[in-house]
Amino acid sequence: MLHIVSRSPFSDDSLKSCVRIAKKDDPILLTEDAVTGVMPGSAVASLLQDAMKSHAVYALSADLKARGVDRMLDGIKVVDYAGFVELVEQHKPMTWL
Amino acid sequence: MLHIVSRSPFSDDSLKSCVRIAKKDDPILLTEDAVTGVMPGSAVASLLQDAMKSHAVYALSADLKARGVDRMLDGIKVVDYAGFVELVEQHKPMTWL
Amino acid sequence: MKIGVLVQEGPYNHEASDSAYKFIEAAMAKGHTIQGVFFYDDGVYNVASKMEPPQDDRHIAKRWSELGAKGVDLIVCVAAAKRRGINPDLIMPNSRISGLGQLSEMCTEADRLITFGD
Amino acid sequence: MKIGVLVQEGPYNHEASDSAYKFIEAAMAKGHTIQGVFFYDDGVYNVASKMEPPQDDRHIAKRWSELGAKGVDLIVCVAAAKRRGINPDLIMPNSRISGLGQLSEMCTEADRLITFGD
Amino acid sequence: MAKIMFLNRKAPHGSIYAWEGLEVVLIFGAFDNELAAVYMDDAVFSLKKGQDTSELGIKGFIQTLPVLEDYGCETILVEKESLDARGMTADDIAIPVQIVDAEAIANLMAEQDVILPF
Amino acid sequence: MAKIMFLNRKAPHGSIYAWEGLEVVLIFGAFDNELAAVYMDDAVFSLKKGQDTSELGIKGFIQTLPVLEDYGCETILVEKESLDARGMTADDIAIPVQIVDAEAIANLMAEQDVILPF
Repeated sequence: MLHIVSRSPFSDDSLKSCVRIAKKDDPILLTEDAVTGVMPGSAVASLLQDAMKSHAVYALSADLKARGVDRMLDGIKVVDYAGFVELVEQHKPMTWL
Repeated sequence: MLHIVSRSPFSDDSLKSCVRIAKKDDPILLTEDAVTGVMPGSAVASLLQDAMKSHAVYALSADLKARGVDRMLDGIKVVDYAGFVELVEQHKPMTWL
Repeated sequence: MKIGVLVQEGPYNHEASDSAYKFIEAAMAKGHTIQGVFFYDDGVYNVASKMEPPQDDRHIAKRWSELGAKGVDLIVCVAAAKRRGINPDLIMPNSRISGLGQLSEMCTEADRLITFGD
Repeated sequence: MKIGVLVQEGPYNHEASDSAYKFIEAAMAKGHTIQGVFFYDDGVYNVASKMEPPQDDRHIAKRWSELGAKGVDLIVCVAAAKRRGINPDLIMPNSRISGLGQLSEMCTEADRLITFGD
Repeated sequence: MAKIMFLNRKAPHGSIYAWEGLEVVLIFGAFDNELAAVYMDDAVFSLKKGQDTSELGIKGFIQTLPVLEDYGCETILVEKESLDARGMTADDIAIPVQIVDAEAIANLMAEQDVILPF
Repeated sequence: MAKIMFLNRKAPHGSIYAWEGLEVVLIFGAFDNELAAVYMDDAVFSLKKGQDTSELGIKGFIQTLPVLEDYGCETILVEKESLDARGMTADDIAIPVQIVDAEAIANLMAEQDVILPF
């Protein structure tokens, strides 16, 4: 299963719930405002670093660029929309609203 | 100034930001989903208890009833819409979206 | 007191619209004057005239229009409305389309300005 | 693969609508079939035919309609639409109004069902 | 036939999501699907005993919740951690449900064909 | 004349709030008001250097941010705690602002006639 999170992890609890529920090795894709979470040194860095021990964590490039996110935690993988589609080919998607 | 918070304090950061910014003695009114925070023993109980040391905290009765909130932290004051209007008569309102 | 109201969310999807309406009702019952209601962002959908909610549900647009009939100035933001397909032919009686300047005026003239959004 | 798409938010107010569109574009470019796009809740506003966004902005309804012209089935939830004042006269060409049964069918027939909301 | 899960995370009444998450069950139940509903995070309030929406002037949940079982959604899971965080217990829940931990939800999720979030 | 503060808390692009919070400045600046803008919580990303929205196909902020000063909004406060929590520093901010603590924001707020949240 592919877990898609679109809301900012600073103001919303969806990333936290996703990480709590997601099964080991399920990938997590950050889109829209959720990509703000990947900057190093933030209040959600440890949540994401822990998540990366059990999950591949992706961030959508169009959304990263739109928000000027110019640095990332080690281990975050960047995908474009074609990569997003590939993830959906490989896994059933679930969106955390 | 009257601080109005309408979003759930469990999923959203608006109550936390409101409490951080509100000046001593400014009242805080919880409406809509924010009233879910007043139940005793919850994860936001200490945030509200701390807030009540510096602020009067109100909750809107129509919203409490709609969500079946049948028990509350000590010190929370319940107001109806007429009471909401009175708070706005006494203070300039600011809504935490 | 003169109270101005800003509504930033659409009907049914968010409680903001209901909360604004109930607040206005209570304020008028206490003798306050509603300086105006400004619908911004998705708020412009509030007075869409073609709404047909289920019979056992509230009719949000009609409710606003009835408030307008009582003299409350209902102002729909022109830019937000155009973008969303709301034009003068598609809004309820007793509401009007105008610009953000009206909101600025409301801020200057009202004793209180209260926002309902999400 | 056959991919179904559920859109739960309206245009301009939330990125969900843009994200859905970009995802569909990319999926089609990879040769996937879009089983349909179901507009639910505020999502029904996406194909409002009277939209007039600023000239330098994207025209979301037109973009959806063009996708419909390419054969993508654009389905607007009838109950959500009625409630919000969206009727058959007010939706874009190549979109249609139908019931939640269509979403159920999409869930059964598509290989993947992806939701965009907020 | 598909295995479909409705994953509810939003508080009731503040937005229409929780309500629409019940509406879908009414329709999906008429088709030959295997349905499950999960209530976690703020959505546990959708199942709270004693909800009275008459003052808000909107339709309540309490009358509608039985549709879950009546319409063939026999698996209803509530996350214990979400209850705990909100100061709630099994006694607060208005209908028969299974109170489970995150792992049980994850396991049921993994079996689904489609998950629809509300 | 009124003292009006725009209090921005939402992330840019995911919803239109941040954008509309800039649009109001364009209009309000034409009137004789004393304007101030606060950026806190996720809204600090609205001021982030290097935003490029071309792939999203939406208008960017970077070109528009100077409207704040050009249109008479001379006081622009950014909350330090919000920057810290997001791993950002003064170097990340695209326009001249004052980086302050919560108390400074509270003090400026207390002087306002109206606060409009976005």
